[in-house]
This record gives sequence, structure tokens and C-alpha cells, in this order.
Amino acid sequence: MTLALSINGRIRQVQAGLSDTLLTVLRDQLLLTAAKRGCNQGVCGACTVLIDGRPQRACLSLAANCEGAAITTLEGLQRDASMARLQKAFAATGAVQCGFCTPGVLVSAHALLSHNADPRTDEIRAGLSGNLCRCSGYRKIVDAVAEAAKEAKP
Amino acid sequence: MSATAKAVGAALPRAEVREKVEGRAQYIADLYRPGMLHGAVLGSPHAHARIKRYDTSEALAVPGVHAVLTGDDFGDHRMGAFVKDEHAIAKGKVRYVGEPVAAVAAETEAAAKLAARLVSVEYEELPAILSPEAALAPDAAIIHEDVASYFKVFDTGSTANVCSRTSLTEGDAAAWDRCDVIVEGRFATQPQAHVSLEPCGALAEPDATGRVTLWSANQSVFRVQANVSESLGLPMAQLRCLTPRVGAGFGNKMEPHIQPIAVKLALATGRPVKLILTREEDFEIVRARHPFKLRVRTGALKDGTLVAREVEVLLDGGAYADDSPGVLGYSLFMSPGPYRFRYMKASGTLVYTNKLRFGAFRGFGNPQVSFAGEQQIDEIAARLGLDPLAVREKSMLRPGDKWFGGAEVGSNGLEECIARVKAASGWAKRAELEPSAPGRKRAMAAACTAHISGLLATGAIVRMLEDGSIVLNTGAVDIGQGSDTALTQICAEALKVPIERVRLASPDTDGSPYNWGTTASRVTYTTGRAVVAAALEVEKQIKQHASEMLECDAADLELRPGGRVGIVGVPDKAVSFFEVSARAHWARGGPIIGHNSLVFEKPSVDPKRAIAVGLPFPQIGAFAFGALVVDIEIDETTGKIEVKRAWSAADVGRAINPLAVEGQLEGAFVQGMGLALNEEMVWDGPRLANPTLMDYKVPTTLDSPHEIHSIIVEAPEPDGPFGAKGVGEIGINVVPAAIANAAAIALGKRFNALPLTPERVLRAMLGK
Amino acid sequence: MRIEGSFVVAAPRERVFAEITNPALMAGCIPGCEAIEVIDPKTYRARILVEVGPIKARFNLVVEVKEEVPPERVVSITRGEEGTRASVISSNNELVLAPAEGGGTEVKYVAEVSVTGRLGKFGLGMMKKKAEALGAKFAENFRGKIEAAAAS
Amino acid sequence: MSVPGFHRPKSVEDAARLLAETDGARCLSGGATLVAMMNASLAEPKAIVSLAGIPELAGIAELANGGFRIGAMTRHAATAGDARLAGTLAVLRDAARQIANPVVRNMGTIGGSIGFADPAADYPPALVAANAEVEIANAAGRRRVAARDFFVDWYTTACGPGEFVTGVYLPPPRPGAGLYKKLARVSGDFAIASVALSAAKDANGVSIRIAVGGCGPRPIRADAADALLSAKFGDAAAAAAAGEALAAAADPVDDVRASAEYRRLVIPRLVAETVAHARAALEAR
Repeated sequence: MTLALSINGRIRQVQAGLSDTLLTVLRDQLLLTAAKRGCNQGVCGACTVLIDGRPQRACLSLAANCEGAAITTLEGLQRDASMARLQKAFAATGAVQCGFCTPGVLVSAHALLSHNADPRTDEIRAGLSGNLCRCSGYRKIVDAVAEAAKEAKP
Repeated sequence: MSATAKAVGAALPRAEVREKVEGRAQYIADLYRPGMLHGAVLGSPHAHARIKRYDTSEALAVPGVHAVLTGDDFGDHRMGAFVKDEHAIAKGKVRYVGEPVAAVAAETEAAAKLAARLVSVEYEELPAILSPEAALAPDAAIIHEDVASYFKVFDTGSTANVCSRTSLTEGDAAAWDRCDVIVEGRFATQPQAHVSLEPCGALAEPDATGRVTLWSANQSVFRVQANVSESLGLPMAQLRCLTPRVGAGFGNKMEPHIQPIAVKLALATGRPVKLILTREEDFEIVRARHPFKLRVRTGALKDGTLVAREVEVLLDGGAYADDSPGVLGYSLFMSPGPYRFRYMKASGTLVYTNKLRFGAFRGFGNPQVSFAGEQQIDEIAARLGLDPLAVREKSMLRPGDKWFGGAEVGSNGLEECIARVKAASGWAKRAELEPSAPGRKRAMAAACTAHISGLLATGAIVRMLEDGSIVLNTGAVDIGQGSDTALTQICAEALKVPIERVRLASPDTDGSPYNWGTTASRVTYTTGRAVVAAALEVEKQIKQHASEMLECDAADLELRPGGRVGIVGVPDKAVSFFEVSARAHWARGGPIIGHNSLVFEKPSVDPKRAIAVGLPFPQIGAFAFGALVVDIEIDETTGKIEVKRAWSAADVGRAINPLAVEGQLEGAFVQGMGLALNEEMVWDGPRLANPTLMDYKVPTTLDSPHEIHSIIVEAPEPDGPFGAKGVGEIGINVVPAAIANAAAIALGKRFNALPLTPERVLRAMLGK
Repeated sequence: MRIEGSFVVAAPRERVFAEITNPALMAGCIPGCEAIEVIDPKTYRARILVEVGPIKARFNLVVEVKEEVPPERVVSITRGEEGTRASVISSNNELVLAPAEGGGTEVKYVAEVSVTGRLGKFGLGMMKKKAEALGAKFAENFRGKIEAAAAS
Repeated sequence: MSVPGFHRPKSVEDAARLLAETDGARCLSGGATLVAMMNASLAEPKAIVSLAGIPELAGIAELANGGFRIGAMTRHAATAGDARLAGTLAVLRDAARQIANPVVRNMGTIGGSIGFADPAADYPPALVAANAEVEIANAAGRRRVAARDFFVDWYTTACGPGEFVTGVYLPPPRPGAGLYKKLARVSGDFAIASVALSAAKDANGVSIRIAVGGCGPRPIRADAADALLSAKFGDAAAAAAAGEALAAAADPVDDVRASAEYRRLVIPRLVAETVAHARAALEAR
């Protein structure tokens, strides 16, 4: 059944059945593979995307339920200044190891900074508590978000 | 990076970080091929049963199904790192719940999964063996009836349900008589799941001649090639194994998972087949950290000098040997810890059970034996009223000492590691630590460790292209630990070129030199040495050309930063790598290629010093050292432990990339904290009861301390690349032991079993 | 997954034994039992609907009586699957009837249940909790039927 | 042109009718629970009735009597962030804040969460402590059930077939304190055990409501516990007795999070700690 979804600012036609999730449609049909499938149960956070500006789990969002919503994936944030600062800081502080969690963490961090421009360390840790990372021990990820926030200050 | 900046020692971003932060990095699940089919497997419902017959008719009737394979479609070929005891799919018998019994390839994933469920299998159930003790019972059912006939790479002593046994003894047992204090205890650790964030998967594509190209989540393209060819009875040359980006491994992708089945499905259908495990299948089918049962005795003089230790371990190996014999042997090899003992005896038995195979997991047995050994040193210190770190400093291995069994220790920075963590943590004033709130108990404790970096074979090829830039090819898979970047830095440093002038070729069994694998903290040291040696060959060829171009003796030449070679002391007499390479390509000598192959050759044991029985690896070494201090708090209401701060120092010989070294120490600490405090795979009878991330929980940002201070100590390893040793595992080894030591100080109670859940701690506090 | 429980019925053991091996009566007591069919004196086929929250699972089961020692013991094995073999269930069951004071009978039941497939992976925790509730419901229905019949 | 079987009715009545008439239809609110079960093939609905298109189900509205109506589609993040839920109602905000993690709190809804009724979830005990009522709709109309009666058994509520939660009614906040103490293995996990407490303080003393989560088929409460705490709030012995009463009323199970025995052991200790924190909060006012 064809469905029109607004993804990264463009209307994309996708095929979706009742149980197809946004994650499956993004990855298998639109080949937007930044959002990753780590658990398909909404726990790991590797599939985090923005839906109407709020970070949500693509694996727990039915494609059929996303009609009319504005969906933004990491691929759609390449020209976003705040995301550019995050990417630069993640690279510089060693916050990326295997990189499988990175897209989800970046989307959550981007959303965090969009409503709290200068978060304390504990606020960053709370904001990212829904994104699992098994490689880094989180410390450099949290430092990178703080670094990106500092960079944004005029 | 400017031409003059150093490569080795620079905290450079990862070579591949751009694609990772832009979401363009491609992992196995992100690969799509034209005409690709999807695979799925059916797991065994029984822990131990004979397979009587299959009925695939219902499965074949599912629309879109191209192939349904069962054990009958696979030859009687077996694979296994130490004992060749494993088919590519269950054949004749199932040995753990979830073991793949049938596999399907179909147009869609849904059709494949439905068809896999519809394969009906008739079983004859056998008694399930669910513990090592049950496996050793005289009348126990035998899991591998023909274990005696399996090919084994060392003298395993396999018999009945015993997969292997190992023992290592050094010194004179009479040392026990000289001990003023002896502590003894039984300890138990729990199965831990790797939870690499990327589930295992593979994509196999046959060509017209039946040769298969196989991408998969792996830690060694050469182990994939060996395991797939052995288990399918294919010549290795018929397989080309490649690697996409890998979403972490920690050991669970070192040996095979779904690759052999994916290749067989591709051959059966003549189509590319992609098979990605669900998170739940990854928990149930692949492998996990060995639960250990230990009996340990440690004796010391009244001044705290360590004298003797005996360690006896019993390992649940699960249904197949996999890396277990290695884990058994290595845990015994590391069981003294980094200390001098006059008498040391370590022995152990590995048994088969009807659970999923237990295998390699960061630390490879060291965390398990350290959980016992490092607590006993604290117990001795407490009994003698001595500072636990002082007791360790008194008996620690010193430069020039040999390891247990006689292995040579190149460099040893343990003393500095202990000094640095003591200073950074305010160890001397640890008694003054105040709880952060009423109703809490606070304590600081420590533990020390060592780990190896050198074993087995590797190689490197360094090619200079026409324009003088460099392509490095090592066959080492970067599973996220940063080896691509570190090896590139080593090569750039060796040839004094900016790092951007060196490109690393992705591992490919067709073109890369052999590399045993990304495991045992070995790649920086073992492969790094091959890179330095290969670069040296390139340097020789460059200087040969330059001596002819500049009409001088090659010995008078030096490499200069930025890709130039010139006469020592004559700044303007130089030529660029570009000019040298052009000459080599078009006029003299031919293209410049440097190659080196090596295997780690230092013996693990000196027969004159120690008696070894069933040691699974004759040549390992290159020791790194570490010291850890933790500051914890215990909530007296619930028994819940919170780690507030940690200081983890490691002697890594030379930090090729300090950012990556810190990342390994911090990541290992938090993964070790999960092992210490709450991670546990729980069985409900024969079934894994928590094979989902809803029920198996790993630490989040809010469970991990922000203050994890990683401290780099550098005691250069004589033959290490620029002095470097390994760092991948050392940061996890003593996290459970240090936390248990801190809990013992806070509560005056010793914890002999992991994990230290609120329940276990509260019971101990209340004496329940 | 081990499910066990016991309850007392105000009726003599012989009576309870007769009823417990009477499929028609059992059909009415087992919660969610939609149909029971006798294949032979030792084998029954049953269809049971289990609802746990939003999960609906319709099991097609075959119950094989392995051992019958009137009036005290029945050992049986249940095999079955659910939907297109979405879950496979097997369980070894034992019912023991012991005389209770006052002429009643204590019914003790133990089932070692193994569930694989979708319910085994995800629903194990929920299934275990629901199973205990099912056991209690069975006891209530069974006691009601026996004591009602005894009273009339 | 939506997906066949996917309905997005505009009114509660349309939704109720659809649910009643469509075979194998299931209600979709935030999706945090239902879609997770669909991904695990635990739920395979033939039709889905999304409540996202029904305006009255969204948002938190202040009522004439000073209480509040939380629409079933209100996301945890909104409940966690609504400062009007103060005094005794703060127990609900404190609970919403500790559900899962920030991203899931953007998705999960109060209607979906309490409809699924996992007794280890954070809302059930909090709603009982807040003395809330749950509004249920069906094709015939709506009814209200007290929270303490809404949660019946494991994953079983007062909702019958074809019925769904449309909202939660909260009494007017009374000056005092409300807090939710959650013991879990790691952040974001379901509770091993939790204590929800609301303490109203006025001229003639203190009135306490307390409920325990994660330790039985539904939130555990005991009139004796409320009475004991209200009578001698702040008295350690009373708090201990209340804790014992709640532990006795509990019916915990062994699961992968903890043993039943540990839950019984920790309930009185958690209750005592929660009462102490509540007393400190009251005194601070």
C-alpha cells in the first residue's frame, strides 16, 4: 500500500503494511541507513530519529502512523549548524569508536541542545540516558556534547 | 596535520570518523545487493536431543521461498578453534536451545522467518546437562559422543563431557609451610553477554563459478574464511571474505556465527543471501563470557610478602569448544596476577553442557580469576592491618622478572601505574571519604592486573603508489577499537609522512596478508611490529633509489618529514618520494613494495621452571600492566552500589593514539562495571530467560560515573612498534575485583559471587 | 518454567481422581479451554486460548497420560504449538492427590513447562506470572464443579 | 490513502465503534508498548485504531474543581514537565520523570502505559497514591473507575473488550508533598520495587496515601498503612509498621530483576526512606 511520508524535507513514496515500522521503511526502501537496528524493542537508541522535531524510536513508530509527520534522520541534518558542531566535537574528543550508536546519539544530542543550549554534565547524561553505547564508557560522548555547546556560544 | 607533526603519540581523530558522524558508515545490515534474498534460521526447542527426521514440505510451500536447508544438506565437516567439534548447522543432534536446526532463503525476511518456523523436526529428547557438575556426574549423558575422534590443535585430554583440562605449576609446594597467613575461598562468576550494539550478520554472494564473496560482522576475515571452509568442506580459495564497518565485537565476532549458513544458502540458491540475527537470536545463538567456579588459596608472610597461591577452576564451556580451551588456559596463565610467588599452581577443567557455547569476551578469563585473586590480596592486607596497595607493591613483578611459567616480560611499568593511581585518587586519605548523603556507606579500594599483547601470526604490506603516497594493507579488522587509525599512524611515523598520505586497505582474504584476528589486545603490538618492519623495507628501497639519484651512499641518507629523503647534514640535497616512485615505476627497480610476516615466537613456558599440561598456546607474551582504584557508595536502604569515581592506569608501552587508549580504558571500565553490578544471563531450565534488552540490562549514561580518569603509563616494549603494547582488555580485568574490595571495606563483608546486585549486597549487610 | 500449586477439595480422593481424568469436566475447568477431544483413553487433544495483556495465543495441544495410579497420581506430557508454530510448548505434568483432614483431598500439581518461539523469547516473564494465575483459576473452577456436584 | 486496517478516527465514539466492530483491532496510542510487541510478533493486530487524531485525548486540562484531566494521549514528557501537578500531585510528575528514558518519554502515553498495566510500570502506584480515577470509553459511553480498582491483575485492567482509556482524572492538588522512589537495576529499567506517596498537610494534620509498585499483580496498598502514617507521620515506628503492612499485602514474584524474597525485604526499608524524605519535604515548606 503506497504511503507518502515527509522525510528530510521531501515527500517520499513508500510501501507499507500495517506492521511495517518507520525504521524498516527508512532502511530497506529509502536506503537511509544512518538509523540502525540494535534491538527493535526501543531500548538501545541506535534508531533514534526526529519526528516533528522530537527524538523518537524509529523502530517503535509504525510507518502508517507517520503520515503527516515531519521525519528527520541524521542524513537530513548534514547542513545543520548545531549538528556540524556536534560532529566536529565527536571527532575531536574520541567520542566515536565502532560508530554503530553514533547516529542515534547525535540525533538525541542535537535535540537536547535545541532546547537546552548550555546543559550541565548531569543534564547531558540524563538527556542521553536513552542511547546505549558499549564501547566508549560515555565519558567522551558527554564531553563532546559539552564541547559543541561551548562552541555555539557567541 | 602539518608535515612535521608527529603521527605516533598524536591524539588524532579516527581515520573513518567523518563517515561515522555523517551516518554514512556501512555495517553488514546496511549492505544491499541486486537480486538479494533474505535468510532466517529455526532454533532448536530442545537443549539435548537426537534429530530423527525433517519435514520441509510446509516450509517449501511458503510463497517466495528459494531454499530450505537442514543438517542433511550439510556434509559431515567440523570446525573449531581448538577442537573441531562443530558443524555449520545442527546435524544428527541438537546441543542447546536456539541452536540453528534449519535455514531458509526467501524473497522477503518475513517469508524466510515464517518458512523457517514451518520446518518440522522430529526429535528424540535426551537428558539436558545444564551445569558443569551435572556434566561430570558418572552417569551423565554424553554431549559429544565422538569427542575422542575430533581433530584437536593441542593435547586437550578430552574425555566424556570434559572438553579440555590444563595445569601449570612453578616452584616448590613446601612454600606453604612458610606462610604466616593463608586465605582460602570459593568464588563464582556469572555468564555475561557482549551486547555489541550491532547484532551478528552476514551477506554471501556466489559468482558463476561457485566462488563466494562473504561480507560479515567479524573480528578476523581469516578466521571467517577458515571456519566457513572447514565447516562446509570448501577449499579456502573458493571463499573471499571481506568486512564492512563492524559495530563492536568484544569477542563475540572472533569465531563464526551465521557465516557458514549464509554461504550455504547462497550456494544453494545461486543468489546473494543476507542473514541478520535479531537481538534475541544474537543473545541465544552466538556466544557469551564463561561463568567460572573457582577455589583459590593465597598465602603470605606477616609483612605482607606474597608466598604461594593455588587456583582451581571449573568452566562451563557450553555446547561447543569454540575458544573455551584458550580461555581456560589463559585464565590459569594469568591467575597469579602481576606478582612474584615462590609457589604457584593453577589447574582447571572445561566441560561441555547443553547451553550456548561460551567463548572469547574481553579479558578472556582474566576478569574471572582476578575477581578471586585480587580479593584475596585485600583479605590478607586486612588481616595483617596493611595498606592493600603496599602489599601489592611489596610483591609486584619488577622489571627483569619473568611471568608465571617463565615467559619473558619485556617492559614493566606496574610500579608507576600504582603510584599514579594512588596520587590521582588521594589514596592516602581514603579513610576520610565522606558519604554524599545519610544512609550511605562509602569506600575506596584497588586492584592490579596484567595482560598480554603478543600472540600468533600477522603480516603487513606497504606499497608506495606512483605519486609517492602509501597504501598499507594488514588484514586486521577494526571493530571500533581504532586499529585502522593506530596502524596508519605507525606507518606514517615509520616513513615520516603526514598521516593523510597513508591509506589503509580494508581487510580482504584475496589481497591482505594473513592476520589471526582482532582479539587478545594484540593488533597494535603484533600487527604494528609487521607494519614497522614492512615500512623499513620500503625505506631501504627508497634509499637505494635516492643513493643512485643523489649519487651518494645509501647509509648517508635520512628520511625527512613530509615524504622526502636527503643526505644527512646537507639540507638541500634531497628528493621527494614522488620522484623516487616515478623512477621506480618508469625507469629502475620496479614499484616499491615492503612486506613483513611474523608470528609471536617467545615461549609461554620455560620447561626448566614450570610444568605445563594441556597448555593451549605455546607462544604468548608482551605484557601490559594496569592498576585501578574505585570510589563507591552503597545505599544502605537497598544495598545498591554506585560507582562515583575511578582511576584506571595502564602501562601501554607507548600510546600510539592517546584518545583511543583512553577510550579503551573508559569503555572497558563501564563494561566491567556491568559485569560487576548487574549484568547476568539467566537460565530458566534449559532456556535463556532474558534474551532481550528489556530483560538483560547494560549500564547507561546515568549508571556510569563521569569521573573515569584514564592514566597512560609508557614503559616502552623493546620490540613493540615504537614501544607500544596492547590496551584493549586490560581496563576490564579487575573492575569487579576492585568494586568487591571496596564493598568489603564499606560493609566488612566479602563477596564471593557476581554480580553484586542490590539483593546480594543487602542480604550480606543484614546477614540474611 | 516451573509451575506448581496445591488446593484442597471437599470430596474424597476416589471422586476427585475420577473427575480429574474426565476430559469433559476438565474442559470446563481449564481457563481458556475451547475444545477437548478424546483420541484414546490415554490421549486427548485440546485447544486453549491464553490471553496475557494484548497477547492472544491459541494453543493446539496433545495431552498424553503417561502414568495413572488411582486414586493418587497422574503423570502426563503436553505437546503443542500455537498459530503457524509461532510458539512451541511442551510440559511434563504431575498431579498428586493426597487425603486432607476432614475427608477432603489435597490436589498438588507440578508442571515443568518449556515454551520456545515468540512467547518463549519475549513473553516468558509474563507467561510465568499468567500461568500462576491460570493455576489458581483452574483450582477455583475445579473445586466449584466437584463441590457443587457433591452437594446436589 | 492510508494503509488498509489503519484507522485514525476523529472522535472517541468513532474509535470505540471501530474497536467494537473490527475483528482483531487494537488501540494504538504512543506505540512504545504495542509496537514493541508487534516487532516481537507477540501482538499481530488485523486492524489498528490510532487515537492520535482525537483532540480531546491530548493535553492536561485544569478542571473547575481545581483538579486535572490528563488526556490518554498525553506523553510522559508532558506529564513530567507540568508544574501545575504540584503538592500531593507531584507524585505523578516524579513518577513520569523516571519512566524509561527521555526519548521513550517523548513517545509513551499515560493511556497506553496504564492500559498495558505492567505492575512494575511507574504510573500504577503513582495514580493510586494520587487518588486518581481512570476514564474508560466504549461504544455505549464512558465510565470512571478509581485507580485502585482499575488495575486488576498482571496486564489486566477494568477495561473490557472493545474498551480503552480516554483519560485520568486527578483530585485538586492539596498542599503537601508527593514523591515516587524507584529501585531499578539500571536507569530506564522497570522497577524492582517502587514506593509512591502523597502527603497532604493542613491545619488539622497530615493525610497520607501510599502504594507500592513492582511487588504484585497490581499496585499494593493497605488502609492500615495509610492510617498509621497519617496518624503519626514522622514517627519511625509508625513508618516501620506501615512498611510491614505493605510487605504483608504484597505478592511479589521471582523474575530476572530480583527475587520475591528480596522485594519483601526491601519494601519496608523503601517505605521508611520515602516517608523520611516526604517529612523533610513537608518541613521544608
